[in-house]
This record gives sequence, structure tokens and C-alpha cells, in this order.
Amino acid sequence: MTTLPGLLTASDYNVEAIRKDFPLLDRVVHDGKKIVYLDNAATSQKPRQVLDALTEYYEQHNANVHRGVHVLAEEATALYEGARDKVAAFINAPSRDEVIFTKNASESLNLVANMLGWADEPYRVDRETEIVITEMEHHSNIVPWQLLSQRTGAKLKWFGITDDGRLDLSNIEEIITEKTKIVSFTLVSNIMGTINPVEAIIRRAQQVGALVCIDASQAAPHMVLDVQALQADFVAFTGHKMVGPTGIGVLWGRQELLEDLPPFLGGGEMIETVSMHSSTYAPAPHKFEAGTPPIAQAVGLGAAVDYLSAIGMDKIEAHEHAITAYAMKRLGEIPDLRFIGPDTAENRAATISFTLGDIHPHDVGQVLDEQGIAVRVGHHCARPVCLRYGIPATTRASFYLYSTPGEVDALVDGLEHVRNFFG
Amino acid sequence: MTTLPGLLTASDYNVEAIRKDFPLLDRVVHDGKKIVYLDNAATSQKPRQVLDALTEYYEQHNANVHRGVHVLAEEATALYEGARDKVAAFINAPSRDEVIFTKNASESLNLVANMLGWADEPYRVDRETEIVITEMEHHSNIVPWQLLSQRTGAKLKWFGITDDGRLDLSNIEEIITEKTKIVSFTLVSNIMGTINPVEAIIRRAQQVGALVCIDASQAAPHMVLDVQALQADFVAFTGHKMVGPTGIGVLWGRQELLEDLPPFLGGGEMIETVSMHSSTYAPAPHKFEAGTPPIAQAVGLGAAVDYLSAIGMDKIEAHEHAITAYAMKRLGEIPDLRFIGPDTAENRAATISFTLGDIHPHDVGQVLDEQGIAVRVGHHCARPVCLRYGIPATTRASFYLYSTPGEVDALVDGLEHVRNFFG
Amino acid sequence: MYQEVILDHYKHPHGRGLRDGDAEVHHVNPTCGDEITLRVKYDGDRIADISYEGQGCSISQASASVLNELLVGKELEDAQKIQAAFLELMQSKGKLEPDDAMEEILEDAVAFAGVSKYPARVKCALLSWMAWKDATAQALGESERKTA
Amino acid sequence: MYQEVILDHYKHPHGRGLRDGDAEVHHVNPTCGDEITLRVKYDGDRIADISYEGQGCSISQASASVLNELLVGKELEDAQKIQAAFLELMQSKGKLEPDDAMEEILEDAVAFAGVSKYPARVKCALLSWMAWKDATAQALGESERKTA
Ligand SMILES: Cc1ncc(COP(=O)(O)O)c(C=O)c1O
Ligand SMILES: Cc1ncc(COP(=O)(O)O)c(C=O)c1O
Repeated sequence: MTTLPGLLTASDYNVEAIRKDFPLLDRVVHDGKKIVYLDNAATSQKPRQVLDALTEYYEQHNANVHRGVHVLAEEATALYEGARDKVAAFINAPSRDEVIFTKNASESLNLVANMLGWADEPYRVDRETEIVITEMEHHSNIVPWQLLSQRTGAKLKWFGITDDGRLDLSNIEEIITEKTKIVSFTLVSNIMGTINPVEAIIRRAQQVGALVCIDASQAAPHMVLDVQALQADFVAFTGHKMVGPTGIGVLWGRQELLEDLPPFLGGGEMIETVSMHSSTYAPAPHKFEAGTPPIAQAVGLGAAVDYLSAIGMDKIEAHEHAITAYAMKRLGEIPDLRFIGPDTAENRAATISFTLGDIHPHDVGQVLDEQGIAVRVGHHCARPVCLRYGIPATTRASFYLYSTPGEVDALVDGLEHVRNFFG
Repeated sequence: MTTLPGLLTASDYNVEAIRKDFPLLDRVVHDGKKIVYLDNAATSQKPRQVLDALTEYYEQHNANVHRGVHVLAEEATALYEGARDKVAAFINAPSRDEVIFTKNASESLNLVANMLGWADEPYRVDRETEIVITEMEHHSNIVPWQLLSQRTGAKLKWFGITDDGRLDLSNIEEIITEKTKIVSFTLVSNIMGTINPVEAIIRRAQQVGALVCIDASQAAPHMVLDVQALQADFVAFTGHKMVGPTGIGVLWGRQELLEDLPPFLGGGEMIETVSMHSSTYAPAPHKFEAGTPPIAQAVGLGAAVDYLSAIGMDKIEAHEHAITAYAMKRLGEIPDLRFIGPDTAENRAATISFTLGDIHPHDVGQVLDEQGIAVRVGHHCARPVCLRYGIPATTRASFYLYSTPGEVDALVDGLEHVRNFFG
Repeated sequence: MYQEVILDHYKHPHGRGLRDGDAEVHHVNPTCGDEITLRVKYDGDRIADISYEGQGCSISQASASVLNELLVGKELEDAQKIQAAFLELMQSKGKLEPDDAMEEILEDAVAFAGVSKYPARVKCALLSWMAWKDATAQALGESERKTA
Repeated sequence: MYQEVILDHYKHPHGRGLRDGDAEVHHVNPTCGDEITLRVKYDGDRIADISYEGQGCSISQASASVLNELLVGKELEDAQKIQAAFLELMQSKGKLEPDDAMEEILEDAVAFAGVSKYPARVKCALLSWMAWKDATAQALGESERKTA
């Protein structure tokens, strides 16, 4: 398999060595079958380095942050704030103070929606204004905007999807207008793998003075993410999909915005001074981090970005691209298999959704599982995409830095078995 | 020291064996001083059993929950939902579906405030209605209500504090009135250790038909918590203070309320069905858990409540009470030491705040730290209490299940040293 | 879990299609998008017909077929006993070994015992049964709560 | 970190009390409740007086005393150099070993070198210096942003 086109050679990218860092990949299921984990778009596995960082934090340094003069409190604070530095560097943020830790990408996106709902002019979203999203968003980038729209009276609009799984920007001037306050869209579709054309959308948004929020949950784990190059106003992503722990997410936002916009959750840590009558708030990022933060999880995310950076996001991207191209080719040879989303490997990430004749995805997933192959089936929290294509669900295989051509082969063999079983 | 009044004997409560479960308690600081950790009200240390549960989750079962048919997804879901069962049993909840996982107590309290802010009648908080809190709340139970009051026009009222650190309920009929929609107060003060008289407040709230929210952040770790006996409508607490991981909190709420009240954060997991035009929501608790939850952290909290339950919350409470009584006695003998809060061990938890002459708490804390003794200094996120007593800050020592009389002695010796140093 | 019986019902469903009924319900399994529209027709207390249309996995389809086969023609009381037994089986987490008595009540439906080991699939198997319960409540004018 | 010099300034503060000034500021360290009210009086570009009142720990009190001792009587330009040097020292995380040149500029203030190892205390040491900077900006009519 080393002759795969585009696959980096072992000296450039030692996938076997990488796999050894991930204890779960040795897991054996269903009487002796080694797991083939192809559910990375749902969550990634964690390397030993991240687990060690968590354990070391708890065993050696655990304390609450920001409030103490004792040595543990200072160490914990330094580790927590050090993680912020690491994440800031990972996404090339102009300032560390622009990195807000949340519990997941969903909280990050709700945070943006609520900041704007409670903001003063010129940011305020109200009944005179419009919100723009797309039909290929994850529910976490749909429902917060539906709630905001219901609660403020703002109109919710969206871009449609073309037959081949791309954003339909043909009517961009009607969708994004002078009334648009915020455009929020995903950089990479979690169901179809589509990589969206950021520039065209940002250009139009800037023309009309709308803010732009990018959901990078499926991008941050897989490609070089440079918030300055993106030119967005907010970028959200989530730790557990990028070899980090559960319970930690990130919202990056432009400093002036974070200064001007109101807080969302109130409590300890986010205040400057409190009296019973009124309170003032700490500067960002703390203004948006109420209560004891996910300290260990931030430290774990710091270890995760260290891990990914040491390998190199460009190499991870190249590796995944080669795997994706190979998977598209082999899957494309299966009779009755229909891709939901782009049918080439260009401008798409390592997430592939498909249907298999009229075998229900639940059955596909179950029979694959019996063979030790973990894929996801369902609407993948992007039900409007299923509605768009008139299907109840898809089967989705998603790859990551540790995926191998051999795992693609296992998937293809598994699908053959599924076809015979229900044939 | 085994002759301490009220201290359980080693056969009933083997504190040395308990200490062995907590790796951090072996930590050595400042050139060879073994840590004396008396900052438990800020956060607790974690036993090996909890750390092992986290590692095992990540190494063996890690997957996203609720959405998959593969074996890992089913195991992860069973573990996550199993943690909900454990927490429900720990607080004697009538139903597991009343237990909502959040990221910390602050999120839990903000969740209640926002549910009520967006609710329909009869729960809706608006300009015609009133919110009641107390002067001894943690900022996390003040700021969410200030925000709600600002954003809805509702009036914020509060109970004051008596000179000896108790709630002043003398004007309860004027504070809680027919206009009151919600009364939110802490069961145990995180700065003074006061245990508040729940019954009197609940009785009055029920008279006027107000909902009651109890902040049990400082209670859940230290005493038997029975939400049915409490008779409140909501109870909030946080994992990291009860030997659990950071990044996990709990809101318990009465089932009918959770059914009737609107969601707060929107996204994956909390929906029933989504279209671009509108969405419907899952039944509680999922309605209130948007996005990938803190899965590993919930599992860790499950292990934490297992750990605490195996020892017995009643025994932990008795142990802490004996330590507190001893500490109050010994601290009371120090000249110039003034307790902030009740000066007896009755109806108070193992958290003791004090001032030491006019030596600033920062200096007290720093000099104690140099001796390896970790206490907290400052306003402890309860600045109104400091304002009430006309002091800028306190020094706070807080004990837990692993605290020993020897640690009390170390504190007392340390304070003598502080007095000499600045004397 | 894919017993021959299940695959058979899946490939050759009984009584599929929507026919005249006293009440119609539409149930959805939000986690996987399985859907069913189901109508019941009563003749007094006797189930005259259960007709349905839906999309979903083999388990949900086969289960609807088995439901039709088992319940049509039965008295309501007997049908409820069957439904209760099926529910018990599905909630058994694979720990209930169907005995002869159970087999007598559940007939083909005992084939679903294996499904009960898979929490994510239990809902698929129960979808049509819950829909039937709901439709029955409506048809007979009771005001039971929806238990989706 | 508690050098003799620091304890001395703490116990016997220089120039404490509020006197006449061209501008007054009130700064707070929200993490610990340290507070200072500080006034500056300028005589052209010369600092005629820095008067203050506040509550706080030994570090913040001693630092205000040192500030007064060092800056009163200086030309603004020289004072700013001293302030910059003190800021650099405090942000050095204990890694800057004050040399003779620095000692010449900072005099007693070099005693705070040890404090720079303690992030939580750096703000205490800087409180009065930031207040002075702010008050100076106000007094001289500049519109610098508050850097609390
Ligand atoms: C009484 C009380 N309420 C609420 C909180 C907030 O908990 P968390 O910081 O975990 O959100 C705390 C602790 O910080 C507390 O002591
Ligand atoms: C594109 C996209 N956005 C948002 C999310 C939400 O992330 P989380 O569930 O961690 O909040 C996900 C993943 O679930 C996703 O794939």
C-alpha cells in the first residue's frame, strides 16, 4: 500500500508510529476483532501524551486558577493560561486574549449568538436585521440562530446546497444584504466533507458590514487553521475532535469585538468587581469564562495542539488527502453506492457520506460493527442535508491522522459483506 | 490526636488510608515541604479511582455518545448515562431524567436564570416580578441574577447577613412576596461556612408560589444531599469540589419544570428534529445538554460519587465536623484572629474565614505558602460579604475528607510564624 | 441480532401500506430518522386492521410487520398483553432468555431478543409498537401521553 | 520575597495620605481587593508630589511608598524611565538579576525582584505605579488608556 498516490513515505509521516501513541486503536471488539475506527468526525481518539498531561495535572498541580497565592494555584494558573498561549499560536491568533475557553463548539456558537442578541448597536441583532447560515450546518450552528431569531425577531436566511454537495452561492447578493448582521457557516461540512469557499462569503459580508462566524469544528483537527488569513470575526472549534479531551471548546474572536460585546454567562472569574447592586466585568477572555473553567481539559487541549503541531498540520492534511482520494476511488467502485456530497477528493476533507442501495444506514453500520468497523450512521446532526437529498440518513466514514489504506480496504470489504447479507 | 472530641476512630474512618488514594497529597513544595492542602472550598483533590476512570474511559471506550450503533459508541453512552444514574442516586433524585450535566455550577445557575427569563407564564421573570438572593452568595449566584434583572426588568432583592455570619431572615415577609418568582440561595456559604436554614425559606417561598433554587456547590461534597428532602425546585453543584474532574457540573430540576421550561443552549444532542425552518427539542435532560457533553468528566464524576458513597457521606460529615470544631478552638486561641462568619462549629461546614490583626490576607497566605500550607486569600468570589464586614479580604482555610488534626496544628503554627514575621 | 425471521419480515413485510383507520399517528426516532405513519381500525374491541407506511432500518421495518401479523384480529386486551411482553423483552438488555411461555405469546417477535442488547436499536424495534399504542389511545378516545 | 527593605517601607510608608493634586485616580486589583487612591501634583514637568491612601498587602503598600520616595522631585522623563525599568523587572518572572545599572535607576525598588516570581503578586506591586501613570496622563491632559 505504500505506492498509494500522494501518501507520504514512512520517513515523512510514520503512521504506524503515530498509531502506537493511541491506546484505543489497540482495542479489540466482538471476540477478537481489532477495531477499525472510522468515526473521527464524531470524535477523535486521544494520544498517550494528552492522557499523561491530564494525569500529571491532577496528580501534581491541581488547584483552582486565578485566585490563589499558593504554589499549586500558581502552577495551575500557569498551566491553564499556558494552554491558552498554545491554542493562540496554533490558530495564529494576533493575541492570546482573543482565545476563550468554552465546554465545546456548541457553547462557542451559542456564545456568539447571545453576545449579538444582547449587544448594543452597531452589533445588535433585532427585528430589523437578518442572520445568514447555510443548509449544510451542524445543528449546533443552526439551533442557536433559530433561537436568536425567535427571541429577537431577526430573520433567518440560508444558502442552499447544490446537487454535488457544494454551497450554492449563486444568489449571494440576495442572501447577504445590508440588513445582514451576522453570517455563520461551517468551514468543513461534518456530513459531506465539503470545504467551503470562505473568501467569497467573507468578501460579500465585508461589503455589507456583516460579522462572520466560522464553525471550524471539522477544520481545526485536519488542516492548518490561521484565523488571520481567514479574516473572520469569530472562529469556533471543539477539543475532542482534535485529539484533545471532551469538555473543552474554543471561541476565537477579534479583540475589539470581545471588548465591545456583552458577557453571556455570569459568575466567578468573569467579574472585575461585584456588589449586590451591580458588577463590572473583567477584560476578555475572562469576561466570557464564568465559573471554574475546564482547567484540566484546557491543559489537555494544550497537549493536543502540541502533539498535532509536532507532526505538522500540513503533513496531517496531506496524509488525510491521500487516504480520502483512495477511499473515494475504492468506494466509487461499489455498485449501488451513492456519495452524498462531492464525488471527488478536491476541496473536501476526510469525511465521506454515502448510501448503499436501499439498505438502511443503520443496518450498514450494524453489520460493519459486527466486523469491528466503527462508522457513524444517521443524520450526523445535519438533518437538513438529509432532507435536501431526500434520504433519512447516511453512512459516514471519517478518517484522521492515524488512518491507513488498510482501514479503507477493511471498510470496502465490510461493505461487500453488508451487500451480500441484505442482498 | 486520636483523642479529638468527635473524631471517628481509625476503624470507622481511616483517614490515613483515604489520604493514600490522593496522589497530590504527597506533593512536596518549596524545597522539601510536604503540602498541607487547606484550599478545598476552591477545589478538591482527586483520588486515584477517579483518575483511573478517566484514563480507562479514554483508552478503552472513547466515542461520541447517543448517536452511534458501533460498540464504542454504545459503551460510551452506557458509561455517560450510567454516570447520570449514579449522580441521581447520590442526591436521591426521584428520576434520573432530572439530572442535567453542565460544565460547572456557574453554568447550572445561569441555566436556571435563562430558563426563567425565556419561559412562558407562570414561570416567566419580567418587569412585574422579583428575584430574591442573599448577600452571602458566591458571585456565580449573584451575577446571573443581576444579568437577568437587567435584561428583563425584574427587581433583584436579597437577604442580609447578621454580625455573626447568619442569614438575616427577620424581614422575610418583605423580601419574599407575591411578586417573587424565584428565590436562589446557597446551602453552605463558601466564604463563612454557614449552613443556611433551608426550611424557613422554602416554606415562605411555597406560600407565595415562588420557585426555589439551591446552590449546593459547598454542600454536595461534604454532607448527605437529598433533593427530595430539601423540597427545592432546582439544585446546582459542581464536580471539581467533590473529588471529581474539572469541567463537569450538575443541575437537578423537578421533572415538570424541566418539561415546561424552554431550552437555553441550542445545538446537537438537545433536539428531537431539525429543519431549517424550525426545530423541536428532546425531552429533559437532553433538552438542556447542547453539543457533545463532557463525557469523560461525567464518567469521572460518577467514579467520584462512588468513591464518596463507599466511604459514606455521613462519616465524611462527622469527620469534617470534628476537624472544624478542633480548628475553631485552636484558631480562636490566636490573639488578633477574628472569625468572619459563625464563631462556633454548629451549623457550619468545614470552611473557616478569618482576619489576623491588620496583616493583609495576601501576606498571610504568602507566608503560609512558604511553609507549604495552601490556603486561599481574597474575597473568595463573595465580595459582598467582605463589603458587609468592611474588610478587603479574608484568609480562608477549608477542610475535606482527607484533612487531619495535624494539618490544623500546622496551620496554627504557620499563623504564629506569620504574626512574628509581620509583628 | 439479524435472525432469519427478522430478515424475512424485512424483505416481505406484512400488511404494509396505508388503509382506512380510526386514528393515524406519525412517530419519529430522532436519533436515526426512522419514521412511521400508522393507522388502526377497531371493530369494537377487536383490532380490525393496522396499516402503516414508513422508512427505516430492517429492525424497525420487520418489527412493524411482526406487529401487524401478531395483533390484527386480536382483542385489545390480548394485544396489550403481547405489547407488554414485547416491551419487557426489548428492555431486558439481552438478559432475558425467552422461554416457551413467552414464545407462545410473542411468536415471531421473540426473534428480537438479540436486538435488546443494542440500546441504540431498541428504539427502532419499539417504534411501531409505540405508534400502535398511541394510535389505539386516540382511536379509543383515551388521553394517554405520548411515549415516543 | 519579603526583603527587609519591603517590610521597612510597609511598616513606615513614605508620603502616605492624600494631599492637594492636579489629578486623582482610584485603582483596584479585583483579584485581591487591593485599592489605592492616588493624586499627582506637577510643577511643570517636575513631579511636585504623589500622595496616596489605600488598603492592601505589604507588597502593594511598600510599592506605593517606594514609588513616592523614588519619583517625587523627578522630571517626568526620568520618572518614566524608572517606571519602565520597574515594569520590566516585575514582568521578568524572576529571571532578571538586577545589575548595578538597574540598581542605580531603581534604588530601593530592586528589592521587588523576588516578587516577580509570583504572578499573583506582581499586580500588587504594580498597582500604585499604574495608578501614577494613569494620574499623570490625566494631569497632563493626555488620553492614554487605563491599563489596570
Ligand atoms: C457556593 C458556590 N457556588 C458556586 C460556585 C461556582 O462553582 P464553579 O466555579 O465550579 O462554577 C462555587 C465555587 O466556586 C461556590 O463555592
Ligand atoms: C461542524 C460541526 N460543528 C459543531 C459541532 C459541535 O461540536 P460539539 O459537539 O463538540 O459542541 C460539530 C460536532 O459535533 C461539528 O461537526
